Amino acid sequence: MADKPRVAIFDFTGCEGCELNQLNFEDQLLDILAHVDIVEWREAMDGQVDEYDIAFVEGSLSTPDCINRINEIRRKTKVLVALGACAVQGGVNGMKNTRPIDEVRQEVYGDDKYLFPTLPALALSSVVKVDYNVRGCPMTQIEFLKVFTSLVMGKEPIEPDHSVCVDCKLKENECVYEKGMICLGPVTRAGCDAHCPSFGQYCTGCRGLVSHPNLKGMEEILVEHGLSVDEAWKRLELYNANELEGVRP
Amino acid sequence: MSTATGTNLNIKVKHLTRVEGHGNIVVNMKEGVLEKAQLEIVEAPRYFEAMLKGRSFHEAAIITSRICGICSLGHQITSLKATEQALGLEISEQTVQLRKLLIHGATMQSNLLHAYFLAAPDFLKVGSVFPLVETHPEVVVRALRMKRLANDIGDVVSGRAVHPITPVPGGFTRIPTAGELKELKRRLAEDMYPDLLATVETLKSLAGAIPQFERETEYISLRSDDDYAMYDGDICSTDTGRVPDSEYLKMSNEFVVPHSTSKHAKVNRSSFMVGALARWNNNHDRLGELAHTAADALGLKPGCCNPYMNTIAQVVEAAHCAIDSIAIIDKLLADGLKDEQPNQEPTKFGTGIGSTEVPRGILYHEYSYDRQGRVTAANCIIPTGQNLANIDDDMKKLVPEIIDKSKEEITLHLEMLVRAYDPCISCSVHMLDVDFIE
Amino acid sequence: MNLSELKTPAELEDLYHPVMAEIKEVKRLSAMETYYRVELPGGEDLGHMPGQFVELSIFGVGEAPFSISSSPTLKGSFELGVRRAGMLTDVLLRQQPGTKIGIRGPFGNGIDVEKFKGKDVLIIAGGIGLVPMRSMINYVIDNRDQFGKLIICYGSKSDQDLLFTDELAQWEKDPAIDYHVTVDQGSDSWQGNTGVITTLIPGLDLDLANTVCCICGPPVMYRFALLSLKSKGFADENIYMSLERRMKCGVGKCGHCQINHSYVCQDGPVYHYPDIKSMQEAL
Amino acid sequence: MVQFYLEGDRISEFVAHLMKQKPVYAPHRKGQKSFSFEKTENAEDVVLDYVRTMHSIKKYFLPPREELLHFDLTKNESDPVEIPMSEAVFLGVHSYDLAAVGRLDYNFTVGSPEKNYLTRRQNAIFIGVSFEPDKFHFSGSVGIRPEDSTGCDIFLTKLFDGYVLEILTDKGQELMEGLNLPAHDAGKPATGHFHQHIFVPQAKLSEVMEHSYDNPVWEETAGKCVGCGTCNLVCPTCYCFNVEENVDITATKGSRERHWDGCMLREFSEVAGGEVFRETLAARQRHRIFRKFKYISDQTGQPWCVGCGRCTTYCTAGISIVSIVNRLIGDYERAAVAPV
Ligand SMILES: Cc1cc2nc3c(=O)[nH]c(=O)nc-3n(C[C@H](O)[C@H](O)[C@H](O)COP(=O)(O)OP(=O)(O)OC[C@H]3O[C@@H](n4cnc5c(N)ncnc54)[C@H](O)[C@@H]3O)c2cc1C
Ligand code: SF4
Ligand code: SF4
Ligand code: SF4
Repeated sequence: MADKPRVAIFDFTGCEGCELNQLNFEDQLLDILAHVDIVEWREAMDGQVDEYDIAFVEGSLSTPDCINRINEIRRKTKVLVALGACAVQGGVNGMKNTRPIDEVRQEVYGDDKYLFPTLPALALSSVVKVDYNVRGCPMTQIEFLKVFTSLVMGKEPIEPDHSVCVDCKLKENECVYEKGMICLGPVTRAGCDAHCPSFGQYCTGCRGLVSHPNLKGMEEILVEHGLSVDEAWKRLELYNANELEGVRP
Repeated sequence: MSTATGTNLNIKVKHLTRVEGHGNIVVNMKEGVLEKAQLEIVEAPRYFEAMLKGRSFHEAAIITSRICGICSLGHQITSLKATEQALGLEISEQTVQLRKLLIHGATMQSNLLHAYFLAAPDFLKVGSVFPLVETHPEVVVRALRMKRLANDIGDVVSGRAVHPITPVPGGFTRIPTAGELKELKRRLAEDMYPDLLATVETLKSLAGAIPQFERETEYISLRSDDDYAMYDGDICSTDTGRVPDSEYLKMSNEFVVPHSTSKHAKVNRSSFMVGALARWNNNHDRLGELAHTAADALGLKPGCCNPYMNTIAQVVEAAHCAIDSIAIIDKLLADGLKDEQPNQEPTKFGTGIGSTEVPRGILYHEYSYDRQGRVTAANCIIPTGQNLANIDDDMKKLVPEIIDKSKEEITLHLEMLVRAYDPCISCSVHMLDVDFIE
Repeated sequence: MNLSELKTPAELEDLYHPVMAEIKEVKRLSAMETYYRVELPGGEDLGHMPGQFVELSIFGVGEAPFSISSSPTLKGSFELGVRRAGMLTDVLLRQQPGTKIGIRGPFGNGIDVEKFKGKDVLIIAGGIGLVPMRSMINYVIDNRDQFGKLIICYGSKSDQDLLFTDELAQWEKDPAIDYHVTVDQGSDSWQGNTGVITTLIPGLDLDLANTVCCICGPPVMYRFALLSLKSKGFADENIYMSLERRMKCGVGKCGHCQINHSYVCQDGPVYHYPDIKSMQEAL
Repeated sequence: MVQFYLEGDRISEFVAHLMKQKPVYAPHRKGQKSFSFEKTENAEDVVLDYVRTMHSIKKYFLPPREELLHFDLTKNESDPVEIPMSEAVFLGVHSYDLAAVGRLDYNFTVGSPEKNYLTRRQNAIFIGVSFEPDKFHFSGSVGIRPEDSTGCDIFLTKLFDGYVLEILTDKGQELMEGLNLPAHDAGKPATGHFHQHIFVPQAKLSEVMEHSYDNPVWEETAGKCVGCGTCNLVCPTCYCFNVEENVDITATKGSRERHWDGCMLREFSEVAGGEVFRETLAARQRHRIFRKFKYISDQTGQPWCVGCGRCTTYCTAGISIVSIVNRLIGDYERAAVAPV
């Protein structure tokens, strides 16, 4: 990578929490800025450019215009990093994909639904090649910093493929199952340092599934802990509707 | 090109920068007649209300928090209030105080982010905050320090400032420790206080850059008897006074317009305004000394109807939030922190409404639940949506008043106007008032 | 275990702290593989046996095991052959002579050359498997009088992927070496054998009772090479093989390289075939 | 040997007495239903009457995360990390956890002795405490009784009110200097019994395992197991680790860090090129159990499971190591008596 990589930041359909999280690196922001040239970032600055080394892209693709824009970004960038659950897996937006799109539009906009074209919410990788992922909802800050330093050093970031339980156990958190709650940590990809269980809340699966999840086993665990089968899969689908498409019995 | 005698004007700002979400400004004047002056919302709709359908009450706030990263805390708290009312979940005084503290943190962070990072570049005529790192390093470092502290309130009390973790129906999954709260208090007193004074000084020197423009407007915000209403209160209009929040639909009439994926709203006039300026106009009598000192220094007066002053009202509010946060922490510590578990045993399954002041104005959530505790109907009315009609009305009055200026200057004035509202466009595209009970 | 019998911990060496060695020479071997000659501080000898490996690290990037490709008879420096496989090897590829890298080792159980002495030596190397086997080949060449015939079977994906081509040419010319090479898919100019490495084995002229074989290559190769050797009547106890697993320590602690009860970094990487043939996870 | 009586309401005094001399690590309450070993700040916070902690005291000798070296990327140099000598008292240790420390001592001294572990481990002082087995403990089956004081410097046996305190070593004696406790003349009470048992001794287990490589239990367990790795991470005798590099945001400084890893994780047995040598959960489950009862045990004669019951307690899928082992024993014995 050239000395000061040119970085651009884009957003698609999402809540922009990931971008906000980048502005929330108060302690590191100045160091980050010292290592890169930020050349395009609509949420924080004016202006557009024609090419860049690294594009960080937030949000899922959900309109025809999105598809054109992401193709254009891919053409202009050397490295494309998906930021956050919406970009990596489709995120919560994917939940609407589990129901017929017309029904959903009808519910929200009634007879005016034809004013606003919409597609199923897609992960970036289902349209273009994504080089690296920063997972999480919002994107995990520690992971962003890891990916960022790797790119600055010119090495491949490692994407963890073990469960959140591992990190949770490394911190010796009380398992939320002990408190009578449920948790998706056992099949969710680590990298957040078990953030939610560390604060007593269950893991909602925002970082996506590990690469070879035993979903039947996970369903059994959830049912064992009081959920109905339908509810168990709904919980799993919160962030992973796209990954689970066709898997759910 | 518009000149002093200009009669034709065409402005299209595509994907307005330094606002949250995607919007275009479109102005058309033909032979002196203003044909169009509007903010088009082109953010892709996300259909949250439909996503909520059939979901467990445990998940409602997790999902609605994702409507918007900037306002995630506001959505979460509002959602929890609606769920708790619908399910008859009592919450403790400690929970209320912790939520108020969180709202202060989120309001400070959002208001300061807007003032320093999104609005200030306009006052200094630069394209973003990044050049300021070179030219005004101490201001940037101060802004980062203030934002960090505001965010730390969220990190400590709710686990994370963006998409908070610990607030759940009935309480919190983790209570902060006394030591953590004491440290926050120390930093609020030792760092935030002087930084706020310095912020007022900095803004005072830039006040000349704030356009003079006035338009008489209906202002709507929450109002309560005992404090500067943020967490709770009646809905209060400068035109018609107070009504309980059960009448929120009347106070936020929504309708679909073709130029916006977000719905618009009106009550007594063609439009109304919510947000910091509305809160100031309704509740300035509830503010303490520091906030009033800041308001005086920055020329913010009760009954102000210059929308550009919204940014100033935000800074005044930040001062209030900092001081009140200290008071809340003192109260929590004096009462002794209790390791309470959230109360999640529903006593009924019905409909509930939550209304909260979030940085951009009043936010309403309403849910109905079935006997399994699953959402059967949901409605969220978002402040930016409530402001959109007002922005269009402002533009219609503003453009003829400044038509003598160059096109660039007109454009800048319009962009600054929209930014002054601190619009949150991702939020605004998720409204609905449709029941989907099967 | 009684701890008090041990040296006091202060006297123990820090197992995880590398010495800084200098890359002296870098050569491109093929599209994917690169050769490095590395010198320890003061030109000290590594003191390894054929088949052993070192843990190589670049600070901030990582550490991984690499077989030592040079024979112990090479003095003053040692050689490596590295295939680009991921993060560390990718960064290694960009290093120039003069760069310092971290080295720990030598580690592992190398080839027990005593068992090969006085016998014919059959080397079967697939792809990158030539890198460790080259250490043995050169050891035999440099100690000609101690060994019988040297038979080399080398297979590669294509002729472009052949490693150490200069040396291959010498081995081919050397009347004392029975050298065979094959490629899975040859280019137009390739005139040698094509086909997988196992096609070379049936034609070998072997003194079965007096030949010892050492195999190294990609995991799939082992099963087929063994079958061919068997059908040729080769006895299990004359077969040795080098295995590969991920390793995080190289000193028998991290558990990654464990195959059933055996640690590859301790008992291997070179195994006597009868010891592992019943271990299902080995091959 | 002299026994003393540590009265219930003098426990805090006893803890405070220890704290005056050395740092004390002891069980504390954690969360709603859990316990964990923590550095004691207030003598009153120590809970001697606990069921089990999630992590054993292993975490002090082999920390969950540990820096192996620091490096400076601008100079391409590294420094070894200072490892503090452990002059500490581990109070309230159950017999199985101390037995587990013995197992780790073996792993970290066999072959190349490891400075990091041994430095931390060397000067530890142990005060054991008896325990009441719950539904998951089964250490009795692997020869470790609740009242076992092996390896302890002082041992506490639970009475109705308070503890019988026995001083077992000179180090223990030194620690007690200055605290006067009354002698205890009566005998020690019997400890409770286990609710779970493995039905054959280790010597026979090795033989059982020998014949269980292809038992269907692995596949059956794999159906429920979600491969989360919890069982490895809570086990007091698991010692596998992974190593990763951390680099600061300015890419100038960093450290090489190791953290606990586990053979139940798919990544664990992956090699360059992406091949995984224990691809199926069944193979990984077998490897885990064999590591506890066969692989190392064949060399040392001891099971590498100390019967703490943690893996079963914390497994969200409810997989029980005792059930698996007894199933293997049952299948083996049935096969042995069945006519050929
Ligand atoms: C005894 C021995 C001798 C060897 N000799 C040689 C030799 O002579 N020449 C040679 O080229 N190679 C040799 N190897 C193989 C070499 O060690 C690997 O190719 C090396 O580890 C690659 O390192 P890397 O960092 O470049 O690749 P890695 O980044 O390790 O990538 C390899 C694969 O592992 C995955 N991966 C990486 N890190 C992790 C992680 N922490 N968790 C999970 N998955 C991960 C990657 O996704 C990738 O698929 C030998 C191996 C052994 C055991
Ligand atoms: S809380 Fe969740 S992530 Fe943590 S160990 Fe339990 S199941 Fe795993
Ligand atoms: S804890 Fe249970 S589910 Fe997790 S890997 Fe171990 S056996 Fe499988
Ligand atoms: S295998 Fe299970 S029961 Fe045995 S020592 Fe490990 S965690 Fe305890």
